[in-house]
Amino acid sequence: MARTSAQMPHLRPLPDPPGEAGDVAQRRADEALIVDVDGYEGPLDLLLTLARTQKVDLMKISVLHLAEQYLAFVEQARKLRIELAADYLVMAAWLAFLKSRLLLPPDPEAEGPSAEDMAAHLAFQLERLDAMRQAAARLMARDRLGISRFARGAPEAVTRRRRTEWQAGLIDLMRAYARLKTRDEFRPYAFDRQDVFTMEQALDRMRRMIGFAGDWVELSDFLPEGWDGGGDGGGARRRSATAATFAASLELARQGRLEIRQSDTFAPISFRRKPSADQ
Amino acid sequence: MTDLTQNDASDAEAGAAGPDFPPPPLAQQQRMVEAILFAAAQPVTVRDLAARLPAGCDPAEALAGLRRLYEGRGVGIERIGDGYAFRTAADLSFLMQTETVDQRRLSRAAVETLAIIAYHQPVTRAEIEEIRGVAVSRGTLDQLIEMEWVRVGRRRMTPGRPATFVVTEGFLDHFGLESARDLPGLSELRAAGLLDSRPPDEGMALPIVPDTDDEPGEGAGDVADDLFEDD
Amino acid sequence: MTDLTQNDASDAEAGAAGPDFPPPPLAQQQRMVEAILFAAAQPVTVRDLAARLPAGCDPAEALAGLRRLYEGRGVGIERIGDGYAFRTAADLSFLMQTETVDQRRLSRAAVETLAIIAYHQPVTRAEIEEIRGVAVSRGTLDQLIEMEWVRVGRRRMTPGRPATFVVTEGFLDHFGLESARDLPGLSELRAAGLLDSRPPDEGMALPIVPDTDDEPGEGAGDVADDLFEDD
Repeated sequence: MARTSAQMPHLRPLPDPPGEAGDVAQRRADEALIVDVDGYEGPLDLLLTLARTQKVDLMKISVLHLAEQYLAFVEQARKLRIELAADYLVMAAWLAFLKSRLLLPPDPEAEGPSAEDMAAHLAFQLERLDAMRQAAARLMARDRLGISRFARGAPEAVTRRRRTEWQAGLIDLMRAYARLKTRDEFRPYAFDRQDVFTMEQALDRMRRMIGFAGDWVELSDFLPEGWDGGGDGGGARRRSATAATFAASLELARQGRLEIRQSDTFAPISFRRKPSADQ
Repeated sequence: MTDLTQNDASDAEAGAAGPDFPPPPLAQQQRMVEAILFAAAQPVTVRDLAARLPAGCDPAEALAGLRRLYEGRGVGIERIGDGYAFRTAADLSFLMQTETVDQRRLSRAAVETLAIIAYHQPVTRAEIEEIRGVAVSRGTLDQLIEMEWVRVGRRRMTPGRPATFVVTEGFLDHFGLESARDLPGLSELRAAGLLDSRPPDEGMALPIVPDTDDEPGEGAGDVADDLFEDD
Repeated sequence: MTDLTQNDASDAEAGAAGPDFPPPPLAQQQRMVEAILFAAAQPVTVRDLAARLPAGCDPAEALAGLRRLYEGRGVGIERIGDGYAFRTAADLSFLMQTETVDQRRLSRAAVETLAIIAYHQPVTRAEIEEIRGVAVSRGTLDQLIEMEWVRVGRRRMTPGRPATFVVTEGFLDHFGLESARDLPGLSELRAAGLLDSRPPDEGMALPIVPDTDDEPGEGAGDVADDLFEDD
């Protein structure tokens, strides 16, 4: 340690207040503090108040003396049978520890921050809290809106006008017209239900496809795109297409145009063109 | 101006302190009236001003001077009932509006009706219904008229003298057509692949049923009321 | 003055019509900015102004001229964060008793917390607690958030990714600050090292116990619930 404690203001004890009168005043002040304990925002706030009684710049505070003041405060409170909140007692323990470390010669074996560092940090915290208090007071003393300065009392709201722009292109128009004019070309009872694959559709599809199926082809390969369970098809569409295709295959088998094979219960069903159907 | 302000500030304090002091100069009284009118939620009467200004002020004169000061500016002082208030200059009212554009798609009924009118104009309502196979709701036609894509043409010289509908210049403009004759024919539509083999979604029912898929129109209702008889 | 107005009025219409017309003259642009700022209770940014003025206008220049015009008057244009707003002159506050808004009384904890957030922003809850030496109750932060003086900033990129708190434009407006850099005494505090974030070393931190003296907040609870874990 290059510096002695005397060089560090926060470690230097303050001279005792001169004379008896000072003592009495001090004791009164301490008692007033204790009775008012509910008015403090925690131990740091109390420490700040105690520090101010040292009547020095916070930069030059004696932390050792402050620790003693605080411990005296707690002792006094105990005498007056005032119950202090836990955090005040925790702080007392911490300060008692700090005080002992400040008074004892530093232990070279000890780990963690030195007593001087702890004291310096406490002094810094007190100074910072004090600075923030002053900043808060200055802030609240500014020309505040609604107190010193005023906004427009009758603001004129911006009205929002809605304009609708219709989206329709020539192509929509022509499609609509084409749809209307070609309606009669379609089968009258075809109804477009999104997730139903009709037996007619399946028959139509199989009639076209079976011509190429000289070899065994599984039922699932006959399912049209979008109905084979991939993409948005989903289970319902796949089931509908499977049922329709199977029903259509029975019809084609009945007509003697198709052979159906299933190796086992629940095994895949395969179809092929009936060889004789070629002739 | 800066000098004035400094003088004014001290005068204001003097004025507020009591009637023993001379009233603040007129410029300062104007500042006061300006601030009071600005912050007030309601129009302020001269009487209110007198009650709030320091003793000895002449609010009517300060107000008159202030009104002149704001003449021709972006805001002005208007008399509203017994009171006065700041208001935006009337010619700038367009700044107090913001326009939001909603993009909306036409209903299927509207597109179909529009297409029929475009291809068959002049066309009567009955003819539209015959082609569509469903009744044309008044709302659909009203909407198209309101959009200024369709207008009422001449009456047909047939029994009942029904009104006909034709497309407008605005329609041609929107769809980039020089005339309605430029609309492609059916064979061209087929060649362009527009006649997909998908069967129509809607009921094939031939009997005319009320068209419910578009909401009743507003606004142009007067025109339509005048033109169409309900069944 | 009268001549000017007449010219301006026609220019305004031309300017509003579309970008093909030359922008209105500066005097007219000033009128427009004046009207927009006067009408608004909240600060308006130059960007907002540009969006509302006709194409080709220079709102920044119009604004600068207008600010000079209002210097020393009963109302003035204040810069608040990115925006500008008319506010009454502070020296006339004595006239404004009727307008004075009943301010919700802030607890000492709330005022201190607000100051700490303003001077140390962005600041985490743990840092606020370190500075005050007591736990920050949820009610205190909730109240400041509800008053729209404080908002949640970015998360700190440290273990636990704690949320930070910053002050809002509403805070600047309320306290008459152009930006958080204009906080009183900021540079002195910084020079004194009192705004450095000095995380205490292991064993140096003062004990912080939960603060029980302010009641749990309501209203902005959702924000806080979302951000903070209770111990």
